[in-house]
Amino acid sequence: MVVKYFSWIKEHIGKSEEQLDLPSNITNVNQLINYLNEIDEKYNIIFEKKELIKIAVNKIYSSFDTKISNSDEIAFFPPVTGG
Amino acid sequence: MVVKYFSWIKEHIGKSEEQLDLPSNITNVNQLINYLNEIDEKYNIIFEKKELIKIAVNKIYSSFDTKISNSDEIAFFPPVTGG
Amino acid sequence: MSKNYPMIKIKIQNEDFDISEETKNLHQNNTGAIVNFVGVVRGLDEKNNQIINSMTLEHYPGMTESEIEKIIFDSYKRWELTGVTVIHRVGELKPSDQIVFVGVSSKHRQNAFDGCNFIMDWLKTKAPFWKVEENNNKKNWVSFNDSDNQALKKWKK
Amino acid sequence: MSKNYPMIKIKIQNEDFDISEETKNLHQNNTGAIVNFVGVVRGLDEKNNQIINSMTLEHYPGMTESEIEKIIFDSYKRWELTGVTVIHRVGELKPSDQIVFVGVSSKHRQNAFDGCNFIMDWLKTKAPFWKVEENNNKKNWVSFNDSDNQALKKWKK
Repeated sequence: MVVKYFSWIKEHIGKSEEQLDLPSNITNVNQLINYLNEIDEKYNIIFEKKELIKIAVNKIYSSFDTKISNSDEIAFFPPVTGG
Repeated sequence: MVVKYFSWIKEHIGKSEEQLDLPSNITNVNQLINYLNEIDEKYNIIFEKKELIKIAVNKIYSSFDTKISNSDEIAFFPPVTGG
Repeated sequence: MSKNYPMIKIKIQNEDFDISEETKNLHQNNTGAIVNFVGVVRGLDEKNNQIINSMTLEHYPGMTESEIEKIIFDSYKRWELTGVTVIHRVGELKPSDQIVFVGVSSKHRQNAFDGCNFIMDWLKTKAPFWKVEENNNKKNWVSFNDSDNQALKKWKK
Repeated sequence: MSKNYPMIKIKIQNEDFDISEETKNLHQNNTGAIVNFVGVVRGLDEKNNQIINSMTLEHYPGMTESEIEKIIFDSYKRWELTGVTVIHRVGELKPSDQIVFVGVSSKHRQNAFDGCNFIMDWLKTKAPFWKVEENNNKKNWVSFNDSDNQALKKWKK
């Protein structure tokens, strides 16, 4: 699985993307977030206010209960500020 | 007094403006129209549907009862079609 | 709240205009948003299903400028605008030639959209311009479109 | 009524764009009206009263384009449009640089105004771009403006 980060989230994590090999019991975005929170504290600040974070699965806006698998591309980013 | 004509009104009258020396009993636009209708039949077609004609006195939108004098510039034109 | 007057430019001209240049003139410090309207000559009179070879625009010098000025004045009484440019061509034009440019800048995009839309709607009904379409030596003075009167309703408070 | 699809162009690029050229590309036979929105970098962050020296825009390649495409698709389901162009710059920009161009052409001006306004409002809330402002080596990620969510309300049927 590829996980991508943008804007200040990318800066906080210290990288723009990472490859993860997901345990088989992780089947949705919420479970992925819990998993990340467990493996490293640095994720906590990002996900402590989950409602402020936008999620894309395979480049489509998604939600916490969106199903995911190891072949997906997941992105976490703050609300957009273009235009 | 200068009377100006625009668009198809100008073409029908055959000139874009004319100088008139107004009789002193003509004090508003309506009276001017009646006066023109009397001096030449060519004005009749233009003024037979007066409600379709726009009037400007000294370059300001005006109405049939707007007061006029010999020093004014009067214009008759159809509804505008720019833009 | 005290309001600053916007930069205003009104031109009635035969020559074409350059939209990039006009947009740059509307850039000012702290202007974030510019909305431009550009009108172009159509090649077909749809109402009468007639090809248009060319058209000629005439205006009422002096009155045209002052009517446009009044419209711009009304627009910046309603919205906070930083700049307004209106350029309208007169004389002979061909299909796909540019006729009119209305550019409005503001700090906030909705003001720029509304100001530009408002100015175009009023220009269409108040500014003394008349179009005559030419097709095979036949002249056809374009008639006023009542939908332009209807368009004004959205601006009645 | 059967609808023709408009000509669509979407570009995410570092380079500047030429509004005159883009407007000409939106001219098509029987297109009478073109409405352009141009966003420019402001020199001042008003919320924090901070001078902005430069800003950098990043995006999510692939998703950004597809989100803009969806917005354009929604716009031409609502209005009869003949052409839509969206150009958004990324990378480092300076105050008064152009950031975004949204050009919409239609036979009828109100469709062009509404389509352009709609696309800008949705682009502001959905297209994955993020701005970071730089001032004396301090970076400030711009935060989302709730007024952009409010702006969407006018498009709820």
